[in-house]
Amino acid sequence: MKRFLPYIAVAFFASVPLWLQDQYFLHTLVVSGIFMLAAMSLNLLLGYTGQLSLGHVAFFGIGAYVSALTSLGFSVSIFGFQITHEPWPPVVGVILGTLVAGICGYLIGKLAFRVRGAYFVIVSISFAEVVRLVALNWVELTNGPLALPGIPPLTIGFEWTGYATLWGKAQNYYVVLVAIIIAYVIIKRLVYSPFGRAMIALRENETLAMSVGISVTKYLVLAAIFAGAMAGTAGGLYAHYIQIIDPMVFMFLNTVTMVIMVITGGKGTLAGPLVGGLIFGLAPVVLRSYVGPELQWILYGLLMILIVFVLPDGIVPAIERWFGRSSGNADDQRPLTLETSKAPQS
Amino acid sequence: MLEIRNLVCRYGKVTALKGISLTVPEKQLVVLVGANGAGKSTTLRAISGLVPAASGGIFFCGQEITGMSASRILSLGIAHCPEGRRVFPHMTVLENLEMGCYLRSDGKEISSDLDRIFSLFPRLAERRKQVAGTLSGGEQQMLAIGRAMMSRPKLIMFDEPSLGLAPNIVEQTFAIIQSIRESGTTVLMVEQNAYAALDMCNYAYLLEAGSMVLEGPGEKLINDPHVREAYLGAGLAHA
Amino acid sequence: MNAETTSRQPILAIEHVAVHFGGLIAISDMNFHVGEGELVSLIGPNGAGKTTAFNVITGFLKPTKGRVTFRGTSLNGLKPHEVTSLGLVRTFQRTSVFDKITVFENVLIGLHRRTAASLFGTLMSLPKERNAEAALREQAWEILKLVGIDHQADELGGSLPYGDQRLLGVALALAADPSALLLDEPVSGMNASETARFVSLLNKLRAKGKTILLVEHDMPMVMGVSDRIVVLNYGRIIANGTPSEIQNDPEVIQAYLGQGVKHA
Amino acid sequence: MDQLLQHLVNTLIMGGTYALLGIGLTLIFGIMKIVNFTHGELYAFGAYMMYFFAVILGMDFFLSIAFAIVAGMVLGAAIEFTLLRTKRGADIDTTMILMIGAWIVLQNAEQLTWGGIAKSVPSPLPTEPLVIGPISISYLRAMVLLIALMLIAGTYLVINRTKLGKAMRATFQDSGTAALMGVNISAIYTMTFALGSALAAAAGALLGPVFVIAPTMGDLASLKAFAIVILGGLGNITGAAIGGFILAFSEEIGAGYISSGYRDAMGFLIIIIVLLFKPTGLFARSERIG
Amino acid sequence: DDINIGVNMPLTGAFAASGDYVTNGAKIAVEEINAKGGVLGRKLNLIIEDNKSNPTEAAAVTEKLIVRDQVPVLLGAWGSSLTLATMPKLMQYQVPMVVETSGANKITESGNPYVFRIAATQHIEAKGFEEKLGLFNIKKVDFLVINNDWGRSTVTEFTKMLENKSIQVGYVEMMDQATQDVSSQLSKLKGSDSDTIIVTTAVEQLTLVLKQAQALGIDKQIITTGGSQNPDQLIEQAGSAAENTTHLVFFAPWEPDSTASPDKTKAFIDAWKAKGYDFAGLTESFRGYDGMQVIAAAIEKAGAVDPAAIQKALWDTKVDVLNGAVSFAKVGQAGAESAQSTPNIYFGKIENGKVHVLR
Ligand SMILES: Nc1ncnc2c1ncn2[C@@H]1O[C@H](COP(=O)(O)OP(=O)(O)OP(=O)(O)O)[C@@H](O)[C@H]1O
Ligand SMILES: Nc1ncnc2c1ncn2[C@@H]1O[C@H](COP(=O)(O)OP(=O)(O)OP(=O)(O)O)[C@@H](O)[C@H]1O
Ligand SMILES: [Mg+2]
Ligand SMILES: [Mg+2]
Repeated sequence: MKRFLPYIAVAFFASVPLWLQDQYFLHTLVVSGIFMLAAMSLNLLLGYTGQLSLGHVAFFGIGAYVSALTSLGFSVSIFGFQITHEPWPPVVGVILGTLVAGICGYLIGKLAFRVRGAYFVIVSISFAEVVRLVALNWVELTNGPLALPGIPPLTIGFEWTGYATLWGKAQNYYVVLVAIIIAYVIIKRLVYSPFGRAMIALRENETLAMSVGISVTKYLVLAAIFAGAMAGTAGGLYAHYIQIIDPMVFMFLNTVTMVIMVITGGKGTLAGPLVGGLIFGLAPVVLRSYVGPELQWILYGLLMILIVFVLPDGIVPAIERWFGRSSGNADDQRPLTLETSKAPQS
Repeated sequence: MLEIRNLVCRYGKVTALKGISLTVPEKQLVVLVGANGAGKSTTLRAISGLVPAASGGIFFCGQEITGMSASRILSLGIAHCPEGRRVFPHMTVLENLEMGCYLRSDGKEISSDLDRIFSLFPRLAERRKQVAGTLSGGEQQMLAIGRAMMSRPKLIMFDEPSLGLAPNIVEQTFAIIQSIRESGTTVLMVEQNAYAALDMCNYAYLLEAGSMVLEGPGEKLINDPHVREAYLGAGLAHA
Repeated sequence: MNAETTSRQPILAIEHVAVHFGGLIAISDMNFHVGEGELVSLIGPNGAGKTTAFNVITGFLKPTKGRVTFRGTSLNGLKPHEVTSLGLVRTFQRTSVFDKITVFENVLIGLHRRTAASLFGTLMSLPKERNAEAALREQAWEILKLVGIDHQADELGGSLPYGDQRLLGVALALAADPSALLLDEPVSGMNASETARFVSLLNKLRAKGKTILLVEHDMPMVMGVSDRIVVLNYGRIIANGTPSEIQNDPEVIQAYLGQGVKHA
Repeated sequence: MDQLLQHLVNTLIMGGTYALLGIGLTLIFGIMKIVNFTHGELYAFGAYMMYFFAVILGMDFFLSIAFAIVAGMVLGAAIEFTLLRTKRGADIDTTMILMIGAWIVLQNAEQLTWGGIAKSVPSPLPTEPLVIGPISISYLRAMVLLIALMLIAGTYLVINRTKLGKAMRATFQDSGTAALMGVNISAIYTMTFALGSALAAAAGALLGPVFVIAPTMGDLASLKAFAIVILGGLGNITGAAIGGFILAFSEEIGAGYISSGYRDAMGFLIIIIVLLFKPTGLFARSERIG
Repeated sequence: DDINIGVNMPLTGAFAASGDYVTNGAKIAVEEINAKGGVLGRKLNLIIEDNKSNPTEAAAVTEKLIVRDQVPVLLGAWGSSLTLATMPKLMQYQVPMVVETSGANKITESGNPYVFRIAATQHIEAKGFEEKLGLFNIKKVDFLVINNDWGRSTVTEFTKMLENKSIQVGYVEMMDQATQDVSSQLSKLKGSDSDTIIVTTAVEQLTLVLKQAQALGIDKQIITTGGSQNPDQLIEQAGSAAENTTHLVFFAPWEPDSTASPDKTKAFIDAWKAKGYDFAGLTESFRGYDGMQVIAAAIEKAGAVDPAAIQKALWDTKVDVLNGAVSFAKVGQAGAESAQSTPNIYFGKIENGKVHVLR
């Protein structure tokens, strides 16, 4: 049963645009999906390497800006050199956004992982703030607070096939769905491999991990590259879907949204950010139809508190435990483990 | 002075103590021995209120202390020197010792007790201002012992006091524990150095897999063939 | 003080190492060798600098002076994981296992050095990577059996009793495929019988040709297993010789052994 | 030169403010290890309470400050009691999420109660500044600096010189062992959180009259407070105070001589640079391995 | 059945206060219109959504209003980045929006024929200022502005205008939206040799600027722009620090007789007061009122509740509102022009704790 769950979920979500009439709801799903993608990438850092990155929105924003600027074109002068870029297709933008965000992940990983714990939390916040302030003040490139409007929607195709523009919600929905599936598979293969084990080891006990030969920088940086790149993809998709970005994409609340999705869903689990993402992506929509503005927020906050109170490890581990118990091999002491020994019969 | 009746303790699903009973008479030195994981530390933790009892009762000087908070129990006169040092890593040696007499307010006597500890462990005196977390393993153990002594308890419990101490310091520590008992304090001790411990105690208990399997005066256990084989290493040749 | 009493090829050389913490001198001048396949014990009073020496050798601390070489390579400036990858692996004095992970996974993590997976292969889930993974599990299982905690494979590391956690610590180190093993008080917290079982594990390792540097306060054990003993006091080496030489060295007795050496 | 002098005076005044924000958080974030996103809200709460007592109830200005601080302490204790008490020993991100939730709830509750329109509290001190040659200092801000320094010194003494302070530090280093020493752990948790909250509320009560009071005023305050605590090293009271002055100085000079657009970036850049060279803050403590 | 009209406003977050004012203004307009029998014989009904001061939400809210609530026309979205974020949706669903506050040039320059702006751009403000330059005695100006589209385009447009008039421009200082302490910027301005400081930011920050300028002993002419400064709130909150400052506004409730339509102004102020709202909110709330009046007139003219018809009718709508006469002119990209009306501009000066309108 459990083995088929992902396939059932994919089949279900693939069918949604076929029967869902409400376009606004579909829009919400697309935006939530983009944030889920970002949350999955954050989970790699937060859940698997144990690094609490509160500046994750920086990668998201960088991906969004790079992608937008690639497809819009720009002209800046740096130290007297005029650099002009002609617009490229949006898909190239998303790919470049992913790459650049990945490279930023590498650089930040190299620099920021000199510090740990609470110190890392602050360095990551500071990093995002600095990036935001650059986006705000480098008006020539980013248009600063005046925003970059008119970002073209994604197009698919090649020069010789002609391009199909993804105006519709359903098309964007499938793009996001595919991106999530790819990210899921990448993360799954990564964390169930020796690479992922090394990351988990660093999370659990860094000194001990080093003593068995695990390089701290190598694996933290590896995680940061993947996390940065995936967040960059999410940012790129966001830019082309919303079609406008301004430095407010870097706002702290966006990071907080991702963190909420990861932790309530269950950090360090594959499905956690998806479940958390679905809940906290849709919660505002549901709340909006029933209560006034401030109360919406208050209920949103209370919902978070409630989930953490009732299910301290997050929703997914709780469900797993519940499944485990009902099938008779319960063990509520180990939400964090990857696998059991399955001893070879020798 | 201390009495445990049918104590059961659990960690989640693991039952660490399966209904043990034990008595520590006043001014005596009682030793608890047993293999790894037998539940010795759990017994001490239950007495000092760090783990709750699932059932059974703990009585101190005739009063039931089951379910009381750790600070209440300490204030009744039970001190616990925990397993594995557990010093406050970011506080200095002196501050750690001062934490030991947190509930006391007799300033003068405190400073004479401090002097006594520093003379017992000159190594600590040298390092009075050093942050405890940077002490060596053995130095931390000395500090933990000294700290437990600072509360001037009626009953003091040591969990593996010789852990990580140099042989000469082990000797000295056992001598100190003897002298603590001689000065009228009751002692309950868990110790892996079973031979030495059984040798110096008044009475001993053997705990195996959460149940008491044997009790009696020290010599009785030393001479018990099962104890000799399983705990004293006799019959298993050193290489 | 005795001259080097080993005829074996020295593979680990500690050369005039000094470590200062601010004004505090933890090691003033330390100079000794460990030969291939040899079991050398490093003993000394509490705070003499033994753990500090381990920290220097394994790259956790930079020496203030001097250097350490392993098989001719200088270890100065290497990071801990780089030292490990040369085959020099340590255990910790304070219990150190991955608490929230099963014993089996602990060892899998320890096997990190022996994995051959490539990032690309992993992401593509190639057969080579999958086979490598199966082989690792086999090895993990062997190590657990060797150390004797295989029956606890599915327990969480942190819920093992103290003594077994120390064994798991050794299993982790062994998983890293050491040619030289540095053990920091491996039998502390074990009773005499458990110690004896540990000694037989040590002997198995020696039979496999592993070089061992041991720090331990359990004198009967140290005297029983060591080829040679180095004694440290206040950061200086005060004796270096065979167990019987050390046992009768008055300075060592005075500073460290005390009178009751002949327990048990 | 005159401008530089004025900048230095500003640094002093602003630094006191920042230090005050920082020390409250250094207790909760630095010592309790709780990423306390409600810190800014308690700051805002202190300011609103100041408004409530001084303007709505018309109480004496200085008495209102005291009442606002007490109100902050009560709210802090309430938060600890309801949200954190059962989550002791939970890992840092679990409590963080609770604090984020509380932050969102409190901020919007504030807006619901007081409306989005900013409030201001008149001060009884002269509004005309004290002018000494080329520099001007507002009386109100000089008073804030003075009280801030007193609170910092007081907190320092409590934490480092009293039995209570020792018990606090011990509790958060190893609560089980602290219990063995006879410390009432529950009381210490609540007290520490309440004390940190009271200091945040104090900052709000003092700065409310200096600035204006709005529901979102806490957000930037939170962020800066975190930065200050980290600059000074976790749990280090003097460090937090000095961190506050360093942050103020870098912002002041950054805005005055580099570009005001990057004023807030200066502070964050300083943090990144400091942490890259001293990964555990300016006033690090030593750790050992093995 | 009622005619639904979408309102997309920041009701929580950083701009909540202003969003609330505008929304309340719109509500008063709707009550008034409905009391007179509504539009096309049907009552107007506002569907108000909170965009949380967040562009992503602003886009989502637009989607919701158009797709789920099927509103034929919208009012919104206060801030420029919020409005910009909603514009692709307008384009996609071809629904018009009346823009009541946002001033960024981009909004009308990006080729979106669904935006109808009754708010002044900074260019319009600068021109209004130019006409009244005679009221001031200015030789050199420094700027202190909020670091966003609004502040930055104010600097650009005003600098252009001032330099044309041979007035020098000195320092340009920025402050972040959430910044509470601006002493460092002010210290710099204190030392400059200019005689006037032009300040552009929201009222909360303006209060801070004035108080801190006073604390630093700055004694220059201070003129604020932007039109939503609520001089009354400044008097209340900044006290003596607000004395002798001048404010460029689009509505002058202090002297109804000096406004474009005194009767309407008085009626609106009465309705506002009757609801117990803050007098200070008037300089913002009139925008909501005016916006709704424009929308109602357009629906009336269109004769149908249909986005295309309303869009078409908006172009020909001419209506007198609180600010003056609204009529839309084509601006921006040829072939896809946006609509811009030119509002009136007033200067209010604070003297002895009272605002009076400069003439
Ligand atoms: N925190 C815990 N969570 C779960 N199980 C625990 C915990 N602490 C101890 N146990 C289990 O309880 C049992 C008794 O442990 P205890 O620490 O009391 O043993 P011990 O006799 O002191 O052993 P040692 O000699 O190793 O110190 C063991 O099986 C152990 O695995
Ligand atoms: N990080 C540090 N900062 C300051 N002093 C330190 C630090 N690490 C170790 N020391 C000091 O250096 C000395 C040597 O410590 P070390 O841990 O090497 O001793 P050891 O020989 O292993 O002792 P033990 O047998 O008790 O474990 C001790 O006195 C200790 O206090
Ligand atoms: Mg034990
Ligand atoms: Mg040691």
